Amino acid sequence: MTAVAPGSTIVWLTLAAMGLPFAAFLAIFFVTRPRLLPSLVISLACSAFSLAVAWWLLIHLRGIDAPLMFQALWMHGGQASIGFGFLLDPLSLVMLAIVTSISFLVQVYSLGYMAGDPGMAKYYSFLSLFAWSMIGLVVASNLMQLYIFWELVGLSSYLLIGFWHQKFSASQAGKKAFVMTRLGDLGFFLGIIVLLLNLGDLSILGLNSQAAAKLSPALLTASAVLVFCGVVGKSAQFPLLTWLPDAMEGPTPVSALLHSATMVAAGVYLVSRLYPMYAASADALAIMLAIGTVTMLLASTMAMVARDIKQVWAYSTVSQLGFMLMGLGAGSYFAGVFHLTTHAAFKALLFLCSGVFIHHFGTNDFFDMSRQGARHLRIPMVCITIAGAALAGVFPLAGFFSKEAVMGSLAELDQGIWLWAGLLGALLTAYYTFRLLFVMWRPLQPLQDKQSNPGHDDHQHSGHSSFGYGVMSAALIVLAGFTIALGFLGDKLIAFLHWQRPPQIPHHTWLLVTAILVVLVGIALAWWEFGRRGAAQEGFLRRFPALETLFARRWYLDDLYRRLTDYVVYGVFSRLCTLNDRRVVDGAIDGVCRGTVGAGWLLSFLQSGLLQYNLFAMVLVIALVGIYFLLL
Amino acid sequence: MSFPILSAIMLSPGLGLLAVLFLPRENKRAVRWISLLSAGLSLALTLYAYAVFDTTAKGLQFVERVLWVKSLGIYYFLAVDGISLPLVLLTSIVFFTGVWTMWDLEKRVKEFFALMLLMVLGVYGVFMALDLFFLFVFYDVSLFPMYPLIAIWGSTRKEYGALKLTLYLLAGSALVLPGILYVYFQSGLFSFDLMEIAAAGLPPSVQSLGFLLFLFGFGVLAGLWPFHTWSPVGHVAAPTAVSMIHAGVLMKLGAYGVLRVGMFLCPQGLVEWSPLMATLATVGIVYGALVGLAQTDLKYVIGYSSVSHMGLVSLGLATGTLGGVDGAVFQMFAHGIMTALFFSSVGHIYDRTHTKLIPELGGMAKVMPRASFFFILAALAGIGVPCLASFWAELLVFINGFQVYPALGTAAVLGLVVSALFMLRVVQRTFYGEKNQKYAAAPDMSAVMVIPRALLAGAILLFGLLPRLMLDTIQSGVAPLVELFK
Amino acid sequence: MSPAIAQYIRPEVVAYAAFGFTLVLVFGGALLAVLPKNIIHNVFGLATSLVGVAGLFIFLGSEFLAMMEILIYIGAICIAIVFAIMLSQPMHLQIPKRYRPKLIFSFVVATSLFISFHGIVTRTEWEPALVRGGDWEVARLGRLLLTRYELLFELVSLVLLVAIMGSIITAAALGGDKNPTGDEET
Amino acid sequence: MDSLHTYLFVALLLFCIGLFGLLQRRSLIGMLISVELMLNAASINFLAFNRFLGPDPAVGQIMVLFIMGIAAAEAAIALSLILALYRRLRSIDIEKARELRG
Amino acid sequence: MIARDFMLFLPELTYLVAALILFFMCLPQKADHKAIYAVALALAGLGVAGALLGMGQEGHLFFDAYQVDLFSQVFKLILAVAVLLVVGICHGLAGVEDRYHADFFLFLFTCGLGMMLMVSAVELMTLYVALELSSFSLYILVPLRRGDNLDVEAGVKYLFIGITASCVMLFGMSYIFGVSHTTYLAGIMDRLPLIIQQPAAMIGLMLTLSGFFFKLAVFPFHFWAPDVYQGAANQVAAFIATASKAAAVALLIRLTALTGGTSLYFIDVLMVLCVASMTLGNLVAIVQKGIKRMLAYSSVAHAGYVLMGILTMSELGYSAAVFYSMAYMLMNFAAFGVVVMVATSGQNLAISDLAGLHKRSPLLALTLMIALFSLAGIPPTVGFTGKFLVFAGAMQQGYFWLVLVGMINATISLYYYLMVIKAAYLSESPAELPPLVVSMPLRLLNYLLIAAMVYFGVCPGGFLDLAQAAVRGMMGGD
Repeated sequence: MTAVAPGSTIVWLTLAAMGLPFAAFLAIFFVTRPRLLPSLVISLACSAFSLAVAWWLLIHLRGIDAPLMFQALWMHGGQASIGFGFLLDPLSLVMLAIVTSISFLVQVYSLGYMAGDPGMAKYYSFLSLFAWSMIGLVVASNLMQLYIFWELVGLSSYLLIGFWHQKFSASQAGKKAFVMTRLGDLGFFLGIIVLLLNLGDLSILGLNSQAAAKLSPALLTASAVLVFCGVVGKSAQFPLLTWLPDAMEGPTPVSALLHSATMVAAGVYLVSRLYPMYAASADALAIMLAIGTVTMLLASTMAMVARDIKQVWAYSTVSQLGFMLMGLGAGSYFAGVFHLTTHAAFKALLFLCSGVFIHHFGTNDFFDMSRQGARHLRIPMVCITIAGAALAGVFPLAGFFSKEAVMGSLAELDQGIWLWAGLLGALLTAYYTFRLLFVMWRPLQPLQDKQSNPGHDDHQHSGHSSFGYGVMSAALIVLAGFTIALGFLGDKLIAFLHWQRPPQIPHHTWLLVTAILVVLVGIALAWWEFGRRGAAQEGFLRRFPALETLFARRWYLDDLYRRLTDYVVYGVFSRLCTLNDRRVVDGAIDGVCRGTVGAGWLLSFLQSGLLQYNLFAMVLVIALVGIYFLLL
Repeated sequence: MSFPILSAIMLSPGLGLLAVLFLPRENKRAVRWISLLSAGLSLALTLYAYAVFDTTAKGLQFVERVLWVKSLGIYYFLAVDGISLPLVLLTSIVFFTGVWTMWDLEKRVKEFFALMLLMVLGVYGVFMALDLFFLFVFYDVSLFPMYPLIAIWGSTRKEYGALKLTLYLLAGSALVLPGILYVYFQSGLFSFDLMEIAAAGLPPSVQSLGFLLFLFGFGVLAGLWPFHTWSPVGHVAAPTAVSMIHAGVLMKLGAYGVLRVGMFLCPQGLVEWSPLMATLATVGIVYGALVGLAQTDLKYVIGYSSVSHMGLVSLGLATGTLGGVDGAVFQMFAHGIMTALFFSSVGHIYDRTHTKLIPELGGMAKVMPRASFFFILAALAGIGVPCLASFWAELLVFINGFQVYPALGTAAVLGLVVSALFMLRVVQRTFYGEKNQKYAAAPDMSAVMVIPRALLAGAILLFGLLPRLMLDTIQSGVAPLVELFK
Repeated sequence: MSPAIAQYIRPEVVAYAAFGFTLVLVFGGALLAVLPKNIIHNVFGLATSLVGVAGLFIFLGSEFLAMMEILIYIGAICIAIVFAIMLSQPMHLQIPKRYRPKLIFSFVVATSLFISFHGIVTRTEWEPALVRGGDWEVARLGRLLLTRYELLFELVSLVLLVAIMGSIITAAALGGDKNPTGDEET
Repeated sequence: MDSLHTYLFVALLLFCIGLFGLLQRRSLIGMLISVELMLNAASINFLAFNRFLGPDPAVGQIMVLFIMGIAAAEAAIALSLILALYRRLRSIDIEKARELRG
Repeated sequence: MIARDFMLFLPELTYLVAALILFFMCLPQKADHKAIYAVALALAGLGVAGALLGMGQEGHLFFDAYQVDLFSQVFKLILAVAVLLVVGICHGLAGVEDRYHADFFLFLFTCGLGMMLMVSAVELMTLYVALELSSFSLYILVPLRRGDNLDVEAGVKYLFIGITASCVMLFGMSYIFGVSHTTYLAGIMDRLPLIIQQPAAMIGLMLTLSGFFFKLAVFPFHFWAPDVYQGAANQVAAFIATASKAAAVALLIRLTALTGGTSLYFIDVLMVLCVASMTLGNLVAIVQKGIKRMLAYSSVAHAGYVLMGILTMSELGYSAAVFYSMAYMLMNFAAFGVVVMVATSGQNLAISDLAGLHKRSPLLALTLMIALFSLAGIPPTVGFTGKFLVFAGAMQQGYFWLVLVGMINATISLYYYLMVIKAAYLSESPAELPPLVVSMPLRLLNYLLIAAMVYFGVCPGGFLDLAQAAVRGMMGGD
């Protein structure tokens, strides 16, 4: 598909939408940081502008039949020349709209949430930085640009997760997120290099149209898998999934923004972006499917035992990302993207609602919240229920339709096991979501004193203003609207994504019924254990302590990594290298020096003060010279 | 001949030196001002030269060539091309900021600035001279002031560090000088003019030995593994501005020497020895990062990160490809600025808290946000965050390294993760977390002292966002060079 | 003197005998100069050896030099040494013991030098000059000393002057006012 | 008696005897005596070459003459220094003079 | 004719007259030190003037026993400057017995005269006698020291090593006479190609060289150097370390040039001596405590470097050696000058005694630092350029390993020079010592030395051309 050069209006508007958040970051960080109000204004204005442009583009270009591409030379060195520009096609337009919307909403919401925090201006500057990198990632016209913004997203996430850096766990979590995604990016980067060296062109359109033809199948699979490594890192897939739950140390809006709707979705977005290339390699798709499935199941089990509300949503995010990848891996481009879209809406909503609770009650434990009377906060309570239901896949909410699309694609596969895994995942999702909802709605015993909250979120809860609450609620309501509405836009989306020529999507009525049944079973189980009057609010897993521990310890993945870093990286490699440096390398040098001085000391005894021994030496040398001349 | 701008750049620290020498030692203020002025003058001239440099023309520009010693064929031959000009710019920036950073120095001010001016004079000379004799002279001139500079004004184990550094580096130049003479006589031209020798070409066997001599001779200063151990020790011992110039500029002299003398004169030697060079470079990259993980002294960490980053430079050079050498040169620049920023931040912290041990610090981001910001920015540049200057350099090096040596390239990319791990670990332990109450009242940088750091940070950002500002220049110099390796 | 003996006293036999006697003087004297511990014996040995050398000079055709040898060496140097001994080594001082390794080592070194140089001397093909003059007159020596070797002549006198001045300063005056360590012990 | 080699041998032997004395005598005067022997060896050499090979009989003789002069000067300075040392150390044993070393 | 000969012999005559004048100044019982100093300084200045006037003169004197050419005149200039410099720092002469100041200067001048005669002499016996003249003067200068008992010991050791070396040399000369039938260098040079394969010729030449090895303190003829430097007065040590080295270099060049570089075995021996000297000198210098002893060992090492230039037997190598001896004279003198000026009462200095020098006299500390860096061969000083040239000479002949060893040695030497710099610049003196007062002329002298060391380091062209012309004349002239 050949690209079309966009008109100058679109170029300037898009570039402005891309650049303004960065300008906002610079302006706030370096100039207006000490003063809150201008900072907020700048940040929100830029964000709003990007939002407007994104939606205008989406609407304006809704009927395009060829991608619009603009590119300028950013850097060149050797055979690598890297462009900077944008590629507007249905996928990027949709994603742009999602990113700018969520980003804007989170900024609005944060007005309430972060009110009173001393670092609020800095926080907004980081949000702007994040928005910039995410927009750049979404519209990137080539893979290298995408990678660059991908890394910047990682950076902003590092900054935002560790925003309350005086808290050890927060800075630790930020570091962990950065390093683990970096590990994945390693593969991504190598993949890019392989592609660059073999194709000489990294433009996304070029990759999609030529990679399959120009690369040998093995090379194609290799590069696809390498690039997928980046996805594994950023979208927190197995085995690099453990950073995401820890990343909830950041402020809750950040969690909503980064770790549900946008940043982690970038991985899925990348796969969608290069979907034609992936589609050409069956092996790559199979790997994707397998990893997605494993991740989804693992994360679901983890979510079943979590008590921290954000942790639950974090696990569910991981699980849903796995689900999206399953859809993509099963061969359905649309399913993955659709689930990505709906998930963005309801997951953001879930986090933002949770944020209200956390903000209000100063705790992350939803049992605790419930006891403190969470259900009296009506708007968040309703919204969280809607979002939860959407997550669980309750008809007719957004999640239901997108999940259905994924299930449908799974059902098309030869092996049934993927579908069964998907259904199991749906069951578990319904169970843990409603476990949380039932607990929230039905407190076991109300608690009065607030002493028992062991200092989560130790920032000052001074901003219990009605303004803050109002702002937050507004954001929630908008998102709830999306959650309800998006599901019905599936047909529009499929047409748009496929350039108005949607493929025929097979419908399986039995699957529909089964899926609904599965969800109902999950909900019922959750009701039995948590929702019904007099329920002990203890999961059935309590009876299998081994399993419960396994899930709670995240399948010991974290321990594995910690041991790996502690014992292998630090304990063996680093230690050995350090010892080598001190003892062997440096030791050799010092040894040479000491040897030299020692030799000097020894030789100084030649000068014994005894004249005749010196004369010996003289005569001896003369004699030796004589012998040498004699022997010639 | 037009205005000899290169001589002017080089001699402005020389003038400063003379002026400082004749000032009474009590007049510290005048000494500082003169140093800063001469630094500023050279910076301004360099910026001008950079601006008027024609990136489309290949070859040397601003040539000044005078026969110096007829009987030996020594020329006073100054010129820059796309390779040396960025490094001259680097020197000017780091020098200027370094002088500014040391404004508060009170101990033996006159001698300090005199030595620093002398050292910088040498550095300029190395980057500009295209005559082997003068190149070597300037090379050593830039090295030996390190000894007093570290030994007098340094800190931790300063005498040991100074001695080790000086001896080690001059041992390196003990290989360079035979190499220069070897090449001089083997070429049969009786001229020390680098361009003439290169144009005439050397026999392959000569190139092989010559390249090895230059590689290890200059490589010591470039921190080539396993000849790197002087660098952390020296950096730890040195005072702030000296660390800045040393890690920021002087280590580049080594890499520049390998490039300008070794690779330029002995291209066949590079072709022959590049696997060795690439292997050592890669080991250095990973090894430096791994050792950096275990350090508890801030300056040690930076020292080892320098080893790692200079490994990247060597790897880029070893590829012998356009992109790789581009990347290597850019990395020299980027690393120079970055390390200077590192050391100037650490210097401030050390001045105020009198410790640079990571376990003793903590929460510094709250105590001194400005210093912390600069350190963190440098750390981010160090781990290759995009849109900061060193990213592009690393990118190019990795691409070309991977292309030429896939296994080594992969290992080098792995080093990137380790370096992220250790940089972030340092940032977390030092700047985040609970603050140590002992240093809670330590003052942050004053606004005046922010300026030099901001200059460095600005350079990192500027060239990170607009890499072509530098890469176009570099490429104009590298492109003719890599033709030799074909 | 009986004819039986007289028939052996042919000129060449006499010459050989005389040459042998000279060699005995030279080496006997040299060994006497080097080996005994008593310094007076050494001087005596030196004098003997020098007389032998003077004899060799006669064999080599230069009676003048033989005379100068006796005059300068025995007449001046040996006497000076005797004076020095009298000034410096009163008999009450103990003669130091020899140190055996040193003895052996010097013997080895001297012998190896001898062997190697002997080899060199025998290996070398000594060629006489193409044109050889035969003027052994002392008068020619005098002429040459004042013409070709004028500079040398002046120089040697300068050297002697310096040596004498130096000796005066060093021996006569030096150390007289200093506090010798030996005195502190006694 | 009439061969160059005899004289060269004699001279060399004398030189080596002198050398042996120089190396092993502890008494400075003994060493000086040995040096005189060595100088004489050189003289014999000069005169022998003069006798058997040289172009002009006068040259070798003049050499020997100058050697004698130098030897005299040398002896004078040496003896005076030995006496000076004796004043300081009350000994002319060279092994006693070993303040300077290292 | 007479006038021309007079001009040819001008520098030597100046010295002769100077010696005569000083001889008369020795005679009065009570002498005015200042007057003696002034006279000596003036005479030394005249000597330099004479040497300068003698530059460019060419000719033969004394029936060809004495040759005046550019080569000899360059060295005479170096010697005259060295004498002037040494006399320059003899102000006060605290290290020498009061009675003997005039004698001191007398012997200084006779020694200088001997050396000047030596560099022009082209006849073996003249050479020998001139060498003895300078040696005897030095044997007397060494024990002239005031104070401790080391001087006589040093003098005796110097003397005995010296006369051993001269005996050996004489013995060698006799062999040369035997094979070449002449004592004139020109005659020897004509005949040498025929006889160079004769072992006696080679050993004769080798033994003859050893006399100059002794002067230059090449291993194994160096043993006197540390003792004499330590035992002699500082000024005397400075003189021995500068002037006599230059003369020895001149003669070594002249004598090795005789072979025309035809005997490789000869070069082998020189190479071994060169490496041994460098290595031993540098290694032992590391462990020295006294600064003069350290400088003595460093002079052994420098003898090795000079030898490297000489053993190339090429024009470049020889001119490098000439340059090096000039350089060595300058930088070593600068170092000794500082020692003399710091040791105000003429005492021996330990390296640690320099502590706090940068406070007591920044100028002296600076001079010392530059001198030591120059000795270590760090650019842009003259020492570096000298080393560079010497190494270039060796490399031209393909002695790659020799150059490498030389550079490694230079690095080792840096270690102990840095130790001294450390003492002067870093260490604080234990007791608060008063600042050193350096008089204006001496300050000027220091500035001049610094300037000269840097000037000849950066712009070696002029002197190098001179040295090359001299060497070319010397090699091709005969």
